[in-house]
Amino acid sequence: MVQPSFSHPKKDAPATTSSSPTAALDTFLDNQHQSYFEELYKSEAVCLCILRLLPPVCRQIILHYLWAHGTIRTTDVKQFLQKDIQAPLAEVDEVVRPALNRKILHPMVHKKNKMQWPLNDTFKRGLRNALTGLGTSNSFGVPYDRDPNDEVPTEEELIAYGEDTFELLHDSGLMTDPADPSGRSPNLVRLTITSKGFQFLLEDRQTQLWEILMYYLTAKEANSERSAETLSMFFSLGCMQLGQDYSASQSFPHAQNALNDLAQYGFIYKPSEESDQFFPTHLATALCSGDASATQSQTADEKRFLILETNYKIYAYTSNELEIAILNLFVDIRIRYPNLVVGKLDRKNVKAAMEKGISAYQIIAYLSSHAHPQMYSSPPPLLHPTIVDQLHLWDKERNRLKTEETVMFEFFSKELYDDTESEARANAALQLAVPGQKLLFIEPQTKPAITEFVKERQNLLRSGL
Amino acid sequence: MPLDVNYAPGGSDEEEEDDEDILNDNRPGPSSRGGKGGSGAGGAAKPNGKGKDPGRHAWEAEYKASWDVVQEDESGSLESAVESLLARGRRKRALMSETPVRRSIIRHLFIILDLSESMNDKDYRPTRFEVILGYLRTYVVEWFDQNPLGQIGIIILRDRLSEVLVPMGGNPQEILSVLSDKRRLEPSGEPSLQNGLVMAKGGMSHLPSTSSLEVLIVFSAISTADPDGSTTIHTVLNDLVTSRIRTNIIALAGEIKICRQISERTGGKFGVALDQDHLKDLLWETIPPPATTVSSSAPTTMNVRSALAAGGKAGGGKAPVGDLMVMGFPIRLPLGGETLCACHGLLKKGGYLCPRCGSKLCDVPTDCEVCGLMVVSSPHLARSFWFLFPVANYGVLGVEDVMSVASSETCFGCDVEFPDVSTIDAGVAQVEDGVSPTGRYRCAKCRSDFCADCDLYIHDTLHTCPGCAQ
Amino acid sequence: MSSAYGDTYNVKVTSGVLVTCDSAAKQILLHLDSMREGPYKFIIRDFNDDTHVLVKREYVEDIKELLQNELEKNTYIQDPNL
Amino acid sequence: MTTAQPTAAEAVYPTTTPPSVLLVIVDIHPLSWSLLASPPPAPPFPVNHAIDLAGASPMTLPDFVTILMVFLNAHLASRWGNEVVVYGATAGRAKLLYPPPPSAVAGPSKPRPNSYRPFQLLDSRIEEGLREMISEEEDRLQSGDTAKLNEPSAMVSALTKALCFINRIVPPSNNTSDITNPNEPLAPGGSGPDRPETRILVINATPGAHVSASSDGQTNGDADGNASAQPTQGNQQRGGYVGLMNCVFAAQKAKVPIDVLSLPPPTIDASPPIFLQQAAHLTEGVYWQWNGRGGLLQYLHAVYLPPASLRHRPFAVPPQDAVGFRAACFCHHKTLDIGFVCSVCLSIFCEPRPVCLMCKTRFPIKSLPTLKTLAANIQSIPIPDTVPPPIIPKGVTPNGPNSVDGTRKGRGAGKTGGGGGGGRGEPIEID
Repeated sequence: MVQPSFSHPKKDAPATTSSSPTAALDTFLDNQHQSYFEELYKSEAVCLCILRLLPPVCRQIILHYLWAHGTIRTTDVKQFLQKDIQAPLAEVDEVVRPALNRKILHPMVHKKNKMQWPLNDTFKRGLRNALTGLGTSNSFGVPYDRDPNDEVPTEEELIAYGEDTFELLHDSGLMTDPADPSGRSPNLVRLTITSKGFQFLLEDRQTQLWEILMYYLTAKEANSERSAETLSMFFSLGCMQLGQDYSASQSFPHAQNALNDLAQYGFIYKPSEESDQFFPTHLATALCSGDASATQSQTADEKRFLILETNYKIYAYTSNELEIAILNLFVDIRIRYPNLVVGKLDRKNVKAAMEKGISAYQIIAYLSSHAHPQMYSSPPPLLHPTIVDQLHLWDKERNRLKTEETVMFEFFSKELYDDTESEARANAALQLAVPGQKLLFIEPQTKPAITEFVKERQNLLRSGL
Repeated sequence: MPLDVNYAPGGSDEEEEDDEDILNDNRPGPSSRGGKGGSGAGGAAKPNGKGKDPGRHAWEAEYKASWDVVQEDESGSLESAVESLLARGRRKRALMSETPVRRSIIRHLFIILDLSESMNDKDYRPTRFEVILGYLRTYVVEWFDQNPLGQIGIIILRDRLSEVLVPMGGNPQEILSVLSDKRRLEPSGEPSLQNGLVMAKGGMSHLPSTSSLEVLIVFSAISTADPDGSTTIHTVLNDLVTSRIRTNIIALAGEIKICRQISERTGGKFGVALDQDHLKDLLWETIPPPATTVSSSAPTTMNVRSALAAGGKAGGGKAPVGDLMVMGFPIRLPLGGETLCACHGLLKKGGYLCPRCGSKLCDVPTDCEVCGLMVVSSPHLARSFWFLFPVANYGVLGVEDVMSVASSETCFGCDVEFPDVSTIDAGVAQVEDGVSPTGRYRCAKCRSDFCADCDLYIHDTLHTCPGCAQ
Repeated sequence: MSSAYGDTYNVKVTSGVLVTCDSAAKQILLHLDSMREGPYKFIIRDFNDDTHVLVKREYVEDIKELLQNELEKNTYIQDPNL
Repeated sequence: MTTAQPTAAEAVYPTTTPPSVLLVIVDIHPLSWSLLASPPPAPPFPVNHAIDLAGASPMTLPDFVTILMVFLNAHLASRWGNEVVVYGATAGRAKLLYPPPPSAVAGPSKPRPNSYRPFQLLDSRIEEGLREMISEEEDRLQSGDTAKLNEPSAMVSALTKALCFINRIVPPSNNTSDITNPNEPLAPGGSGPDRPETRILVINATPGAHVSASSDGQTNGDADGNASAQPTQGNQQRGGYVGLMNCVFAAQKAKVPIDVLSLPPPTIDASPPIFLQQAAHLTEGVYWQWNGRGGLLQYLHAVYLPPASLRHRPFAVPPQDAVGFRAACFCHHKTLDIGFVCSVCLSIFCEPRPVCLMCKTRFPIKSLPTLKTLAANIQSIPIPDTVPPPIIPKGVTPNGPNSVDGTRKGRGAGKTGGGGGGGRGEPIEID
């Protein structure tokens, strides 16, 4: 049996996190009910950002029907998508599904023998106002009327400020040094990252931002109805301009403390704690941009510093503490120069990292996303297959055994065995059947039902004798 | 007038008037400044150290070391080197004549492909055969793009025989399909140049000599195995000259005297490809219709293709005579209903309506099946208008020109901001080699300024000056 | 093999933990089990299916531990200061 | 083109589209807009009651610009990286309106809390730019320099500027990359997927004229000596038919679709601008003529909003019209079906002439009479109707065989027809 090569994982390999950077937001919004959206859609900025986050086909349909007075009829959508009239409703429904999830369209309704989706009025009004600028909710940020001679931070300064505070958050929040609980003097070598932290670090910058925001939203505002207010504040920040200052009190009358919290995360910069003036940083303004590079302050090639050789040696041209700490997890770092770290991928360290819950896929994803341009010059695949396979083998090595609770039934009569086996298979109670020795292994929770069945069969067979 | 040109590069008499300059980019073969009797004034005084293609092998360059070809300016950037390469392109165009050279558009070309053993040589990655095939495929597409009314046929030479692979035809798809199945094109044996030429001449005999007949030979062997007997290669050459078939030869191996003689006597070009880029340049040089001047040695002949429009036989006469042909511009039917087409009798959607008899044709350009009118879609003709109305080259503005007359500070084409004139230090300010330090190029007619990119784009692709066109 | 009840329709029921593993690991388990005696044996029932074995519930963690150590023993460790 | 039927239940639609740059060329020729402002009454349209109800709605430039602004805002709103470039084309002149030239007089105004900043910048700048252009028109009128005024709007100049702009922001990927080493490794971070896709939308308001080709082409048949001095109608020519064709080929090379919205409804302009129609057809753009009955915003969103990557698959595109591949003759700028072509330089003439205007070739004398007789009996055939007429529901009597949306009146202009070109005749009765 040819051992499938690990480098191209089988279909059921755990899909890496869904590719869209706003995964956290989508999961949060998917289970919100109608009234929450009504509240959200009062602000035009939210309508604009939600429209942008829709897939292109669905977005085009919404824009297409935005200015039409009538409701969206399924026959029209079929014609627009060049589907023939008899195409099953499911196909069309599936295309419009994202809009239904966001309550932009009300569920399908049957009127005058036509199936149609009425458009949500608040969303319709919000989007129309956003496009024409006739809204009244000041959702695009009220500019702060400062006297002209105040010095204004330039965009670079804002970006730098946003980066430093976000970086700080990285180091403090996610990494703990067991020997130094106070975190004052983290010893580099012992700095370990929690497994959740490693997963978090792997994602691109935008996904991280949304995860932090969603974590903040669910933690702080779980119960109060102001969570809609805070969420629309996030979207308004997304629509603001870098380098333009806004007045906090007028833009977000109800979400003041949430705004101050964001200051610590580096989303906005306030000259002084209680001043009403604030500047959104590049982290905020590129929130719903959809392309990761906008929020990436490190240029792409700064992130590409890893060279992996076929003899498991790793050369990392970096001096970034965080990256070295990550490497420290699964690489046996041997030599450290001012801008270069040399180490080896060896079984002990990789197994240790795997104990912490870091999977082979994550390590491979990390190595390939940080590969040095030099690695691209060799013919693909990027990482050498032997190393990728070895990583998978080490991962497989850890769970050689699969253990499950069971109840063993040992039979002596073929006939009874067969009946019980078919019965157990019928209601999916059967874990394993060994016909040779007439053994059946049954899920423990179905034991009473099966024993009951066996007893009844026994009486039957015995009476029939 | 056979030119006895000895092989020594740079020694050919034709370039005496240039100052003796070893560095002259003297690849054997057509000098970059246009073909025979060609256009353009004598070479302007060539500043030595002219930028050479960086792609050339070191041993190619003459004894002058190549490291001083690409200099870094004081700021360490290669910017100026790239700029000088651009300027070379611009100067090359400046030397091309501005007057619309009359080119004959209806061209018939036979490609004679040498499929001898030598085609399997490995000096071009992976083999010469693969490289040539690849280039020919794009060549055919590009050729039809520039000569929509032309026709191409393919002859192959192998095992001392020549065989017509594709008869002369106007459909590029047919030619491409033949060029792509390698099984039929296995190189083997020796080539026979004479047989190939005889077959090409035969293939073109039915065409009245009023159209521009051409042959392109891709030759890779260094010998030719010709049949003995009364007709020798020289008699075939004389026939070619009388029937005015212009022969371009591109040799992959080395210069063969007979090849150079054939090409020069029939008014074609002969070139030996030194590396793949040079091979591609030579091929692409034969794409534009051959430039013909009124008094050129091989007068162009006019073609009357459609029987109906057959005017009088092309009189000799000093001035080349063209002919006025009746052409119809069809109407392209909407894709709504399906109707019978006149050329195949099939039920088809769309199609073209002949403007005179209203019968439906499948594709254009063809002769209408019913009334014989030559039906051509106007964009086909329009494709070759650009060299009827060439855009004049733009004048280069020096610092003082910009200072004196009020000029706009954004480019008229792409509205990009020009560099501020005051910041340009005097050192670079002089206009040399066609590069304007102020980055401004002015059109003589509409006096609007353009940046370097727009200047190149307008002259290479757009062929229309935004200022002059309203 | 007749059952205690005397007729062939009797059924013997035992509960435990079904361990699924590749054949090599199973052999290691059998070897480990044979080295222990009496109450410390953890295999309840072995049947001639070479990827499953039934073991006592309380020994499951120990089995995993034992297997890992056994694997560690015969793994080539490159000498560290290479 | 067969409509691609997505077979699999979940048709695989693109999940992301590259950022798209929309270049808009607005025709603000004062004469054309005065025609549009007072359109003739719309003919009855019995087939579709809803359309019949909507009478002809006058469309002035300010109304149209507001509609255009909302449409451009929708384009900007649909994706983060989308951009808009606006050119104004008036008689004899074309100018870039947005993005503003660096020396724009009014700096960007204070951000308004209720409008998305990019929208506000775009809209205010378009308004400003149009006012500037209109005021320049006015003082050109006062100063009496009306030489260029009755020329058609400088569509070709605007197109060339747009193509130069595209050439700057999206340098052509050298698709003539060496074919022999196709597998050069894609550089990391090669911006393949997010290379912006561009398209040009031409909004034409000039009725009837085959745009910018049939102006008062003064014919100067002076075959002066060797064409050193460019014949005057040469530059005219370069601006007209030849210029437009050169732009079309450049757009084809850069894979930029040219969409055309022809505003003058059939009631004003029976014959569509043929060369814009050809341009749209050759560059796989969309050509569509407004039926003059309002609903422009909805039409713009429906027809022109989807970017090129979403057209044909999955979104429907208005059916292709019957495109007349006519040419304009070099001597009178008349569009003609059958012409006489010089075999040397392929220049087109409407009647046989002894010497070619462009390349001075003398044609054989004997062939002239035969060509002249031939030219005499050329009848240009009418263009058939575009879409087979909709099945007329029972009970509604169509008035006349050719009452399809907006009647197409006018006999096909015969060969002697003056300017204004071949109109649309009755559809061919293919029974």
